[in-house]
Amino acid sequence: MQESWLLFKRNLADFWKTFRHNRMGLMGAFLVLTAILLAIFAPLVTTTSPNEIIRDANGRGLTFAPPFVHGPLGTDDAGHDVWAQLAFGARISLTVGFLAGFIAMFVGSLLGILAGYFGGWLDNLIMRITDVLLVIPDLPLMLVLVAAIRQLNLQISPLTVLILVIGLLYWTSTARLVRSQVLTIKERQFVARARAIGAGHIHIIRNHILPQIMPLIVANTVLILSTAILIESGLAFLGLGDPTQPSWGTMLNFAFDRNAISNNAWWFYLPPGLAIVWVSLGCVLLGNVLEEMLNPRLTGHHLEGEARVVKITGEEAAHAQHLG
Amino acid sequence: MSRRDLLIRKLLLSLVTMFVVVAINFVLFRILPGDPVRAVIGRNVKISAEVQQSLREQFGLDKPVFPDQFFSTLGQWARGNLGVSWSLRKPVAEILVAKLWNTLLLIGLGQILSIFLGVVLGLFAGWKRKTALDVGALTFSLIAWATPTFWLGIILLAAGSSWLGLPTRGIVSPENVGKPLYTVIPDLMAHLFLPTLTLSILYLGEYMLIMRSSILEVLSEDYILTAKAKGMSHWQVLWKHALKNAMLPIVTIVALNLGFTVSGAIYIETVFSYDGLGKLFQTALTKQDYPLLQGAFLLLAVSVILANMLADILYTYLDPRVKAS
Amino acid sequence: MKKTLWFVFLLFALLVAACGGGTATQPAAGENPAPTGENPTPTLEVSAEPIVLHVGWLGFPDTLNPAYAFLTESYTMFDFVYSTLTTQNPQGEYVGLLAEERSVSEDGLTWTYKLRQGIKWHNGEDLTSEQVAWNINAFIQNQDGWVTNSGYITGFVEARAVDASTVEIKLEYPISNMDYRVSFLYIVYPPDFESFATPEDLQNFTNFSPVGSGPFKITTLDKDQRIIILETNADYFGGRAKIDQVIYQTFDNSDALVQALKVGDIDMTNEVPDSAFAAVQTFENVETISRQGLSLTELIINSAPADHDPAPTRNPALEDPQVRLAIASAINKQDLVDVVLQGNGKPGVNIIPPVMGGGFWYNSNIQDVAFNLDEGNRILEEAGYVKGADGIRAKGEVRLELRLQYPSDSSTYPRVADMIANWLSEIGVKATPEAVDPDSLVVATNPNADYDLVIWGWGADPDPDFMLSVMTSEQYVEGGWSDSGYSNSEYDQLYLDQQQVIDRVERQKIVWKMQELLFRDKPYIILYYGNDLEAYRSDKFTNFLDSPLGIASFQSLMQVEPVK
Amino acid sequence: MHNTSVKSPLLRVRHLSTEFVMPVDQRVARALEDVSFDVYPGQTIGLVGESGCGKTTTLMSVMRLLPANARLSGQVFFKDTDLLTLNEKSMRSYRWKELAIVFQGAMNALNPVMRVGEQIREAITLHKLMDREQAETRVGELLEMVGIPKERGAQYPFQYSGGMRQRAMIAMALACSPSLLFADEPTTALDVMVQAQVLELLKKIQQDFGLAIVIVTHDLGVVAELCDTVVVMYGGKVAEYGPVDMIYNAPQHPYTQRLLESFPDLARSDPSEALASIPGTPPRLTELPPGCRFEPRCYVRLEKCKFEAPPLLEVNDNHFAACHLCKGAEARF
Repeated sequence: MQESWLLFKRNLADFWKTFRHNRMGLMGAFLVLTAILLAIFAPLVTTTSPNEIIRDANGRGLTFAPPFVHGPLGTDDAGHDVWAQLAFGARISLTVGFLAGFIAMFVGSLLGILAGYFGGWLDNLIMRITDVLLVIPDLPLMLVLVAAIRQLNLQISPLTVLILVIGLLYWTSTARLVRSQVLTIKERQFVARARAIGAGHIHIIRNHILPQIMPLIVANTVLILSTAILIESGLAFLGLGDPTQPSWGTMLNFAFDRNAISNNAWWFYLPPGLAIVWVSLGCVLLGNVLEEMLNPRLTGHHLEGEARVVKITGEEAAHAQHLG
Repeated sequence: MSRRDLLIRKLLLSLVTMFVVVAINFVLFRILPGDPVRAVIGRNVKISAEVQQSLREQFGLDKPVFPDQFFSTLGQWARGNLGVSWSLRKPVAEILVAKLWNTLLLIGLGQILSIFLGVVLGLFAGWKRKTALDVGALTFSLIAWATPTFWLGIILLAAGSSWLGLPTRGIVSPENVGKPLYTVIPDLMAHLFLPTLTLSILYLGEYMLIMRSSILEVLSEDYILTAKAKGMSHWQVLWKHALKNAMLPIVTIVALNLGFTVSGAIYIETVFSYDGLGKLFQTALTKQDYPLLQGAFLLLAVSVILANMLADILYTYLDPRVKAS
Repeated sequence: MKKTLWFVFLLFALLVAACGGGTATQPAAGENPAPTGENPTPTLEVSAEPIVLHVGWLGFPDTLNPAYAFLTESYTMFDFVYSTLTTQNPQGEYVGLLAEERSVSEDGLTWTYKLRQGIKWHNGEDLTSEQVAWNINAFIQNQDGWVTNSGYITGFVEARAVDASTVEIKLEYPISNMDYRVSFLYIVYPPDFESFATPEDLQNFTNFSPVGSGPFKITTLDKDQRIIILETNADYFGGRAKIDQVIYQTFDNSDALVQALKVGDIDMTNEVPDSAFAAVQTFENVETISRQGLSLTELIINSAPADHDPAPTRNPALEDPQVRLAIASAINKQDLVDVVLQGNGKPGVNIIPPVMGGGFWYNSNIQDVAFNLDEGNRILEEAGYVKGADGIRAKGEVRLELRLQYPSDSSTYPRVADMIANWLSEIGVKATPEAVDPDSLVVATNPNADYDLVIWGWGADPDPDFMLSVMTSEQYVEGGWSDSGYSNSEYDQLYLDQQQVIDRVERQKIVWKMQELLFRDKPYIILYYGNDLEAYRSDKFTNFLDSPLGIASFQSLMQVEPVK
Repeated sequence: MHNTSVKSPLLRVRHLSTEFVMPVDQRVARALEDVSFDVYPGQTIGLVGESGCGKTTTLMSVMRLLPANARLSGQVFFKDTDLLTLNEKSMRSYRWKELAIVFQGAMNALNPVMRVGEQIREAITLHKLMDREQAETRVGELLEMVGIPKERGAQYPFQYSGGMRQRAMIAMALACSPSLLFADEPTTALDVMVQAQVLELLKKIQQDFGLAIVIVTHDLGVVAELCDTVVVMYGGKVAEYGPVDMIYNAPQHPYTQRLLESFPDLARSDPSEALASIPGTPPRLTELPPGCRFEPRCYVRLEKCKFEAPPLLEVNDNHFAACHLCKGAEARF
């Protein structure tokens, strides 16, 4: 097999060498990693549970307390510790985003490979489906879908519904990308050779095509992650989240429903929004850099300033002149 | 492929897409739960079984969903009859038309501004790659892209109303309601400023990124080197050779982006209490007003399909490679 | 290309220019003279600018047809536009409005109303006793059409115009709260309502330019932009208001409403969100009022009879009184008041709010279940519910897993649900909060009985009758008021009794007894009574009427005047 | 062959070095080092070598069309002006008017959304050589000259065949009557028949206009057919430089010898009889060996080849080679 996979591994090492020097990529990785770490170590970095009501000296709920009254990020409208909510919210936001992103990646890659590799009516069918999905405005469709599934009483948790709906709607770009890539790879010699010696479809796809498109899929998935996280926050903001498992979007939903703005409670409505920007920006940076590295066409262009002429010393110049 | 063939192909594709949208639209709304008759009546009503039955008949809900309801609905849609809104008790088409203009105004202004600025900024950012301008513009775009629409909207709402004293709801001040919009332009603009700004910032990032990568791609083409070798200045190359080539994909992408735009409108209209299709959609959803929701969904989807078709047609006129032969 | 660019430039320039201009034109309120029509007193003609009161709210009337209006916003408008025979005064007593005097016969079966002289409709015509009688008779004879009035005219036989200024209403049996009932019967302009052949035709009439006899008339109602402009009725029989116009505008976003109040875009609102009240109190030139009102929020426990059709789908554990008691003991009502209402309310006990009738109807003998999680755990333990490995209690097959639903249009209930779910988890009960759109929730509670726990609220009438009726088994039919499915024949009988006992103290005893039954059986756990939260710009207007009627009542707007 | 000793050279490239700073890791790729050669009026010079040896970079360096991450040093005298000392604006007036270029792969060298005639006219009016009307006539003449009916000037590049596009490019290159024409792999990606046409055309132009042509190619057959002088490049340096017959008949540098061996016999009709390729790969420009750049692949290497780069020495009259094995007279450059 495994020649192509080995190549893939070696490319990975090469990749890291180049990536190390890319400031935007490193920044993106930093943003994403810190968020993941926050989610993993949420219980360690917080002192209260996100659902605990912080109380004042008289035992009354301490609502909308600014950071200097209750640290580090104050309390929300229900007297919950905002920092704890933020840290535990990372778990929900990232889980939804990542799972949805992976579903999208999986479906998109699968359909893309099927369409590109087998072509024919299958290709046509899959591409027409993406055409249709591409023009249907996504948010209205999702709102209706989430509401419908929710109310069918299927005993699915609200978060699962969100994950499924986002994941099953955002695979089109991956599918198109993978398909076009598969189309070019399919024509290359080693595939033809493999086919000539009687290799099966699955073998060819697994050992020859997959290693080639893997980097592309990874880059695309990272980009989709940011979309998924944004969409989740939007749907949660419109009230379709799970209030018992607050994500950053749910926090914002509470913040706006419960008048954080009027209370000037910036510590309540800014952090979740910034956290969303943090992660999705991280994913976008990372994804763009990965894509750019895979697509080196974009590394320079013809109008990019002038080549620098390095003056050589006068003596050398005279020498040259003399010889000429 | 000649232009005629291409157009016919696109038209067919659009028709197929439209049919699928219509079918999805129908099925999706039929599986939505809740008793529509109840929804018309509301919570606090005693109503006899006979009246309920007559309402069911009035809405055609007593017939089987397929094929009766499906085809009768389809036929009505084709004739522009989108039914009567259950909650507003007015023809859906009429409601939609009233809101459509508001949304078009909002989206149109936002789009024009952001396309113009996005194209210009993206052009310069791509051209002056890796300069402070590019890094700045790129950072702005990426952050804008990563920012939740509703969050930006609310922050601008808070800031704009407290610091600039801008109005926080609606399209015009109550005093100007009912007057033709062109007679109250200053008031209108004051109301449109914040929502438009929010939309523009978000699309601006999008278009800038698209234009930047488009111009980057074009500028690394050989014909740019040819133009430069001819002795043209960068400006001349940019203006005479790069711009048109880079603008071509923008046409298509702007149309495809309309779906994204519509999503933005739903958030923005909700935040700014702006009476457009977006807010109508959300209201219809919570009220389970099927005909209204269906109509709104249909209108949104069909506009995006039509816009795409229009872009395709426009494209065939702009790109000589399609035009001739 | 060039042309397009120019076009874009132009638009941009326009926008930039307009934004500058927009801020400058902020005090837009006075720019446009009011529609002059029948502009009233000479003093006001001198001042060129009409006095306009801007009101902000979060809703919009569904219709202005009293036959078929359900939203409180519609009733707010009815109070401005229409008049009733009686009304409540700020002290909570019933007084005549259209009626100058009212009297009841010895047997309690005939009520006689003597109308004031010279009452005119907004169109200048006289309001006659025949028209009043026509109204009452229409309500009685066409109950399918005048749906919303039907509860108030139970036991009415007919109305009759005795002479030009006297109307008589005949009853089937003596009615204990006649004044209250009549105060909800808006007298409409008959020519607008005579022509409808069927109940549906009547109900489809939106009546968006109503002709009434009230202190204000509607000049503009824009359903798209959701703005209502009312003009003072100079010929109102109760005198002329001191302002010229009232403009109602709807905000979808409560922060936008608060912001508008802060910057002076609106002059008053009676819908300050509870979570913003503390902030509004700090605003400059804004006066706030927090007053105990008639609203209550409850946790509904599915109590539909087991033989109900369709069969109730609920966790069977809810039929166990001990489980109900445990749930009640696990809810910290004071925390709900402190956190959710930011202190603007009181923990709830009874279905009758404490302020109703000045506290007369509220059973103050009932001692509420104390918040005590240990007690809750103990009760469940004793009742045989054992904690499993996942922390959820179960008795045999029955696990204490409950749906906790609430209407999706509320911004408060998600928080309430969130907190209750947390407390319940402490006693081994897993409650899953879920927002459900209100219309679906109506059907789920009644008649489907397809729910476990629901958080919802009521705005009570000034008389106990309505709130008590909600718990009668008669109301648990499709379209009825009952959402708990509570069914108790003793309670039902008491309800009928209290309707007919004229003696107030006798009636009080029955009402108190009914509250005891409800407290014992717990179809509802009353969570809290939220205050009415109001605010107005004290730099612009003064002399609002601070009473249980609210500063937005017509009585209040009649006396409001601009700050000099 | 032209008598090179009488006229003074049109272009004198001296010690031209070009480096690229890699954008990702800031490593330096030394694409050209110490390249020197002369071009006389009316002469045709061939730049040959494997891909990546610096042929195209040489042309781009002379025309100063390299991207911003390039660093140039040395001198490039056009007539008596050192092009490397000019600012960008003055450099522009030399481009096309004096130095024109035909790029490789004419497929993309023409703007796809601009009419061909318009693209040619643009070159003329840009340098204000004549007014618009005259320029249009001139475009017609140019097109006819390269064998394209002038009406087709109103068409777009995609309506042209590959050969036509290349001819249109040549017409465009001649638009301002330059004295020096660079042709970067002018026949690559064209089929054999068309290749012959284009070569024929170049030959004809050379004869008719007497302009100097520098052809970049890896096709030694093309060189033999068109050129009088050959510059063989390897790893960014000149390996051998001299009159075409000298190079072909008495190659001095081991690389040139291998190159000639690897090239299929011109008489051999079937190109599929593969090139006997030189073992090994050209050096990476970021990791150049300290000594002779061909050393790792050389079959006759000496010990010092590893450490000492051989200078370019004149082994015969006007025949230079950079190899420690060659006993040269002197370093002329």
